[in-house]
Amino acid sequence: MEYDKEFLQGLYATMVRIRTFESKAEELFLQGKLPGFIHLYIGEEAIATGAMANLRKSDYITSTHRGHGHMIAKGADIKKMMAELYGKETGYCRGKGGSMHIADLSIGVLGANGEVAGGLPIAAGAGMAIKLQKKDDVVIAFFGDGASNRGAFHEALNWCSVFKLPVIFLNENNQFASTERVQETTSVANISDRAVGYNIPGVSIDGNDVIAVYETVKAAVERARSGGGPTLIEAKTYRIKGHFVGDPTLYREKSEVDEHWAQEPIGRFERELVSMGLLSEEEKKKIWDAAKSEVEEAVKFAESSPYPAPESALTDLFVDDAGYDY
Amino acid sequence: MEYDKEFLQGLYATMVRIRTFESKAEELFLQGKLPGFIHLYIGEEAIATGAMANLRKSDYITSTHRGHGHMIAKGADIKKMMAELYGKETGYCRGKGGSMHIADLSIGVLGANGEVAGGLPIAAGAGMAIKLQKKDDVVIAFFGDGASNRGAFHEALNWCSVFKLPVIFLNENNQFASTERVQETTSVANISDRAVGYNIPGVSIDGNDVIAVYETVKAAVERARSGGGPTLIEAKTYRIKGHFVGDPTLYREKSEVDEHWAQEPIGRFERELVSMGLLSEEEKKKIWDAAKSEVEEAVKFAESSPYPAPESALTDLFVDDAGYDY
Amino acid sequence: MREITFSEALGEAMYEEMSRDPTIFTYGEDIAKQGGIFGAYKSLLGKFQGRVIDTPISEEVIFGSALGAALAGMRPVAEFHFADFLFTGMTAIANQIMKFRYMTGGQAKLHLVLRGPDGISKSAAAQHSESIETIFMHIPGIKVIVPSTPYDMKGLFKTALKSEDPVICFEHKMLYGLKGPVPDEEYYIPFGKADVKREGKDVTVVTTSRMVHESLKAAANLEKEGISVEVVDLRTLVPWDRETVINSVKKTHRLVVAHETWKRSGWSSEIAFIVQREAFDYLDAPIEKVGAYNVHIPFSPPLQDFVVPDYKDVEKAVKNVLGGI
Amino acid sequence: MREITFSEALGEAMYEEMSRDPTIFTYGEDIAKQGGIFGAYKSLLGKFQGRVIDTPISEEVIFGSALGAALAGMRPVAEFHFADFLFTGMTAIANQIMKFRYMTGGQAKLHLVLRGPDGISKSAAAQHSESIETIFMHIPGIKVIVPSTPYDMKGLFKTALKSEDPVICFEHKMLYGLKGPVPDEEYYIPFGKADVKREGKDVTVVTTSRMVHESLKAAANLEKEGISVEVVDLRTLVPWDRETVINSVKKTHRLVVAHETWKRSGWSSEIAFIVQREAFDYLDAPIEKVGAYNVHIPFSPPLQDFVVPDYKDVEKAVKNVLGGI
Ligand SMILES: Cc1ncc(C[n+]2csc(CCOP(=O)(O)OP(=O)(O)O)c2C)c(N)n1
Ligand SMILES: Cc1ncc(C[n+]2csc(CCOP(=O)(O)OP(=O)(O)O)c2C)c(N)n1
Ligand SMILES: [Mg+2]
Ligand SMILES: [Mg+2]
Repeated sequence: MEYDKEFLQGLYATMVRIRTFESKAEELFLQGKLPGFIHLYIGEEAIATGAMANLRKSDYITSTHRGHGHMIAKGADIKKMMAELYGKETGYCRGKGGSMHIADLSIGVLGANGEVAGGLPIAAGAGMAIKLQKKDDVVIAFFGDGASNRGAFHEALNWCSVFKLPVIFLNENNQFASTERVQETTSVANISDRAVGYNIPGVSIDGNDVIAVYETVKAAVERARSGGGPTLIEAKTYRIKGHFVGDPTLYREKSEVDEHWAQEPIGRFERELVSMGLLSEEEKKKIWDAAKSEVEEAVKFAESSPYPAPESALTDLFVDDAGYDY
Repeated sequence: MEYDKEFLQGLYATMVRIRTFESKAEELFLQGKLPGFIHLYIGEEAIATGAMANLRKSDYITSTHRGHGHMIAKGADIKKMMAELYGKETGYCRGKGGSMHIADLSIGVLGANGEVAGGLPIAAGAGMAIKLQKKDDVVIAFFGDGASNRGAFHEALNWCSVFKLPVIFLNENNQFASTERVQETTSVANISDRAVGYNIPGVSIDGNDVIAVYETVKAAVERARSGGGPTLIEAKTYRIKGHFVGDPTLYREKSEVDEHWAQEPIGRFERELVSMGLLSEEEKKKIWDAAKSEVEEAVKFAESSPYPAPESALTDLFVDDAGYDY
Repeated sequence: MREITFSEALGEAMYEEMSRDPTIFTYGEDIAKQGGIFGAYKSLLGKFQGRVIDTPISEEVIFGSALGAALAGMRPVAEFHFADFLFTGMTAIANQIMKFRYMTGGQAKLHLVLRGPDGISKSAAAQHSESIETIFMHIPGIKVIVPSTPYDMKGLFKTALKSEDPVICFEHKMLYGLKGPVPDEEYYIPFGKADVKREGKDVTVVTTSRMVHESLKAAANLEKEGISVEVVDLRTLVPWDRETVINSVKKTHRLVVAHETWKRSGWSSEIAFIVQREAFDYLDAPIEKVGAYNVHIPFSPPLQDFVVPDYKDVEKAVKNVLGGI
Repeated sequence: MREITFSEALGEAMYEEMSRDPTIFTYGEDIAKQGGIFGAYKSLLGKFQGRVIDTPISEEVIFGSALGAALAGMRPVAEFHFADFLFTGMTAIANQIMKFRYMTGGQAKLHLVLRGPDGISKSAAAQHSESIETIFMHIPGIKVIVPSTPYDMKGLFKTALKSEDPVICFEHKMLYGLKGPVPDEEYYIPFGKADVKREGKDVTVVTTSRMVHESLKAAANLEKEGISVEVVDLRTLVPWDRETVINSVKKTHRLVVAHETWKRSGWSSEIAFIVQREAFDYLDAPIEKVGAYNVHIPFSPPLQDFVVPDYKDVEKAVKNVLGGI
C-alpha cells in the first residue's frame, strides 16, 4: 500500500471509534436507556471512513436515518451525539432531534434524515450554493439501496448532472431496506448502473474495503472540485445488524448473517494492516482503548447532563422565538 | 410496405382526424370560444396513432395535458370531447374537467392529466390490476420529455420493472417543456438511455414516422402481453405549435419552427402513401372532408349543448352525492 | 365478549373482506414478511398468495397506483407506513385520487383505501410522529376514518373495504396494542355516526383516536370532582356527525374539542366554527380546544410530553369552559 | 403616487433586494426566458447573470434544494409554478424545510422563500386553481404571506427577502395585472400586521388576497344600504394579527371571514375559533364564513362561478350576521 502508516491507522481508528460508539449505543438501547429507536452503522464503517478521509471541514454531507457513522467520520463531537441519543439538553439538537435528526452545521453535516432519500434534494441545493459562490467545496450525499427507488434520487441526480454540481452520490447498498432485500425492490443488478440515466460516471465497489472507498471517492471528489460534476458510487456492503435495534429479523437466516460477519470491514482491514506490519498489537489496543474511553466519557457526559426544560420545546421553530399562536 | 392499404389509410385518417380537431380547437380558442387553456398535439399525431393501432378497447392508456390526440386515437367520441372543451353539460366530464381532464373509462382512457408525469403512477396501478386479474391487457403511459425528470417517472419505471407489469412507457420528446429545451433540463442524449436504470428495453425512434411508432410499440405490446414486462420508448418529435394556444414563444426563432414544419408527420406519410400509389387525390380529399365534417358536427353539438346547471358543481365528488358539509 | 387488540381487529377486517372479495389486495413497505412494522397484518401472513405485496420505497407510486388499480377494477389497500410519508407521495393523493372522480364528471368509482399509523409513539421525533388528518378533511375528495377502539377499527374498516369512494384510515401507533371487546358476529359501522363513549351533562368533549382514551380518563377523574363530561368520539371526520355534536352541546352548553394534532387550524377549529354557528345561543362559554403546541414533535421525553396533549390537558380545558359558569 | 401592477411590484422587490444582496438567487420552471408564466420576473430578464435559473420539472428538488442552499449560506427564492404543484414536492417542504430548524435544536437560519401563483383564473380547472395556504398555517415552520395589492406585495416580499426564517408567498393569479400606488421610496412591511383596508362599524370582514377586493366591493355596495363594513386584510397568516382582528370585532360585534379556499377546515375556522374564545361576550351573532364549496374547482365557467366565492357571497354573509340584530 502506498499510504503511510499514520494515514492507515487513522482510517482504522475512525472505524474503531464508530464501531465502539455503535456497540455502546446498542447496549444502552437494550438496557432501555435511550428513547426512540436507533439504526446502527455496524459493518458499514468503511464507507463513511473512506469517503470522509477526502473531505475538508468546509465540505458538506447529507446523511440518513443510519447516520452515526457519517457524523463521527466527518468529525462530530461524540459527547454531543451521545447526549442527543439520551435526549439531553447538551445534545446536538438540545434533545429535540434524537438519533435521526443529528446535524452539525459547523462541520458541514446538513443533517441525518428520518425520511428515506430526504437528504438528496438538500445535497443538490448545497451543491448549487457552492457553484454560485464559486467555491471548490463538495457535497457527499449518503443514501441507502432502498432510497435509490425514491423519486428524489432521480430528480437530484438529473439536477446535479444538468447543472454540473459538485455532489457525490454515495450509495450504501447494505442489501436490505428494512425487511426487503434489494433484489426484490430494485430493478438493477448494480445501483451504479443508474448513472447512465444521468450521463455521469457510475461505479460499484466493495464497500467493506476502506481503501477502495477512499480511492474511489477521491477520484469523484477531485472531479467535483474541478467542475466535472457529480458521480454515483455504489458501495456494496451488508447490514449485519437488524434494521433497528430490536428488529426481529424474521426475513433472513442467522447463518447468512454469520457468513457476512467474516467480511466485516474492521477485522478485514486490521488483518491487512497487521500482515503488512503496519499495526502492532500494542497500537491496536491503544486505538480500541482510546475509543472505548472516549465513548465511556460521552456516556458519562450524557448521563450527567440535564434533560431540557419542558418549556424549551417552544423554542427553535423560528429565529424570532415569538411563540406565534401557541 | 408490407401493410395493406386499408390499414395504412386508417392510420392516415386517424392522424387527419386529430389534426383537424386540433386546428379547429386552436381556431375556436383564438376566437375566444373556449375557456381555460389548451395544449395542441399538432405535429405529434404519428405517436398516438401508431401506438394505439396496437391496442384493444380493453387496454388502458394514461395521457397528459396534451391529450386530445391520445383520446381520439384510442377511440374517444369527438363530440363529447369538443363539448367538454366548451365546458358544456354534454362533455365527457359534464363540464367539470375541460381539456386537461378528459377521461373515458369505457375505452380505457384513464385520464388526461394536468400534472406533469401524474399519469405514470396511475399506469403502474392499472398494470398491477391486470397482472392480479391474470389478463393480457396492456397499458400505455404517455409522457413528455419534461416529465421524464420528475420523480414519478423513476418510481413508476422501477416499480413496473420489479413487478414485470404490462406497461409501455411512451415518451413524446417534442424537444420542449414549455419554454425550456430538453437539453437544458435533461441529462441524457436520449431519454430511452434511462431504460438501463430499470433493466428494461429502451429504444428511441423517429416519432414523426407513424410506421416506426406502430412497429416499435407493437413489439413492446407483444412483450407486455406475454409477461415480459415494461419497455421505454422515446418517440422524438418537435412541438411546432406553442406550448399552449397563445404562447408568445420568445424562446425560439420562427425559422427553426419552419424547418420542422417540413417534417410534420401527416404530410410526410401522405407523400409516402401517394408515391406508393396507396392514396389517391380523391381518397385523400374524402378523408379530410370526413374529418372536417365530423369536427364541424362536433362543434355544432357542443355549441348547441347547454351549460351545466351551476348547482351540478356539487355532484360527482363522491358516489353518494350526500353533499357532506357544504 | 372476547377481547382482541386494535391491530388484530384490523387484521380480522382485512381477513374477512379479502376472503369475501377477491379484488381486494394490499401493498406497501415491509408488510408481507413480518406482518407490518406494527404487526397489523400478522393475521395475513402466509395467506392470500400474491395479494399482500411488499413494494419499493416509492410513495408516489404506492398512492398513485391505488388510483390506477381502482380504475382497472381492483380494490387496493395501500399502506402509508407513517403518516409523515403521506407527504412523500402527497401529489398522488391530493392532485390525483382526491380530484379524479370530480374532474371527470363522476366517471369512476374509486374503491381504494389508504391506511397506516399516525401520531406519537415513544420518542419517534419529528419525522415519525405526525397527525395530519386535518389536511384530508380540508381538501375535498376522500373519506377520513380515525378509529379509537378495536371494535370501531374493525367495523369502520370493513365499511371502508366496501366503500365506493376513497378512504383514508389513520391508526394511532399507541393504540395497536390496545385490547377491547369485539363480537364474533360480523358487523359494519357506517361513516358519519359518532359514538358517545360516555354520557355526561356539564361539558361535551368531542374527540377521536388516542385522545378518546385521554378524554375518558379525564372524565373519570373529573367525575370525582362532581363534573359530568360527555365524551363524543367522532370516529370519522369526513363525513362528521354534526347532529350528535350539536345535540350534545345543546344539552351541556359547553364544548371542548380534543385532538393530538396541532392546535392552529386543527380540525377542532372547524367543529368549533360549526357549533358556534348552529348552536350560538346555547353556548354558555367560549369553546376550548386541546391539541399539540404549534411546533414539531420533539424527541426528548419531557419535551414530547410537554408538546403533546394528554388527559391533564383535557381536564384543564374542561375546567376552563366551566370557569365561565 | 405612481401606479404599478402587482407583478411589477414583485419584480421591483426582487430587483432591489437582489441588487443589494448577492446571496439571493431565484429558480424554478419557465422563469428565465419569458419572465415567468405570469410575467412576474419580467424586470429580471437579462439581469443578474446566473442568478435567475430555469430548472427541470423536479419539484421535490426545487423545494428541497432551497433548504440545502440556505444551509450553505445562500438566499434561495424557489418558484412553485402553481400552488397545486406544492403537493408534488410537498415532502421537501413539510418534512424537511418546516422541520429542519426545530429538530436540529435551532442550528440553522433558513433564509429561503417559496413563492408562486395560487387561486383561480379563468377556467384553469382542478389541477391549476388551488388555494392551499391553510395547510401551511396548520403545519408549523413557515411564515405565510398572502398579499392583496401591489403596495403590500412589494413591502411584504422585501421583508421576506430579509427574513431569517422560511417564507411562503401566495400570489393570486387574478391579481398579477392589478394596478395600485407604490411609492418610490424604499419600504418594508412587517409580518403580522393586518391592514384595515376600509373602516366600518357594523360588521368586520377578515380576509386576504383576491377576496380583499371582493370584500371591498361588497362593502361599497352595502354602504348604499346603510351597512358599514370594516375590511381587515390580514396580509400574513403566519403570524396573523390577532389584536387588530379582536379589536375590530369588539367594535363591530360581528364577524365574517372570507377566503377563496374551501370552507371546510379553511383558515377562517381558526380565526373564528380565536375570536369566539377571546371576544365571546362581544359577539352579537354567530361568526360566518365565505369560501369555496368543498369540491374541486370545476372547469366550466358557470360551475366555477358557483363554487368560488365573490362579492355577492360576502354581501350575503354580512347580511346574515346582521340578521341577528
Ligand atoms: C420516505 C420514507 N419511506 C419510508 C420510510 C420508513 N423506512 C425507514 S428506513 C427504511 C429502509 C431504508 O432502506 P435503505 O435506504 O436501504 O437504508 P438502510 O436502512 O438499509 O440503511 C424505511 C422503509 C422512511 N423513513 N421514509
Ligand atoms: C408537476 C407539474 N409541474 C409543472 C407543471 C406546469 N407545466 C405544464 S406542462 C409543462 C411542460 C411539460 O413538458 P413535457 O413533459 O415535455 O410535455 P409537453 O408539454 O412538451 O407535451 C409544465 C412545466 C405541471 N403541469 N405539473
Ligand atoms: Mg439498505
Ligand atoms: Mg415536451
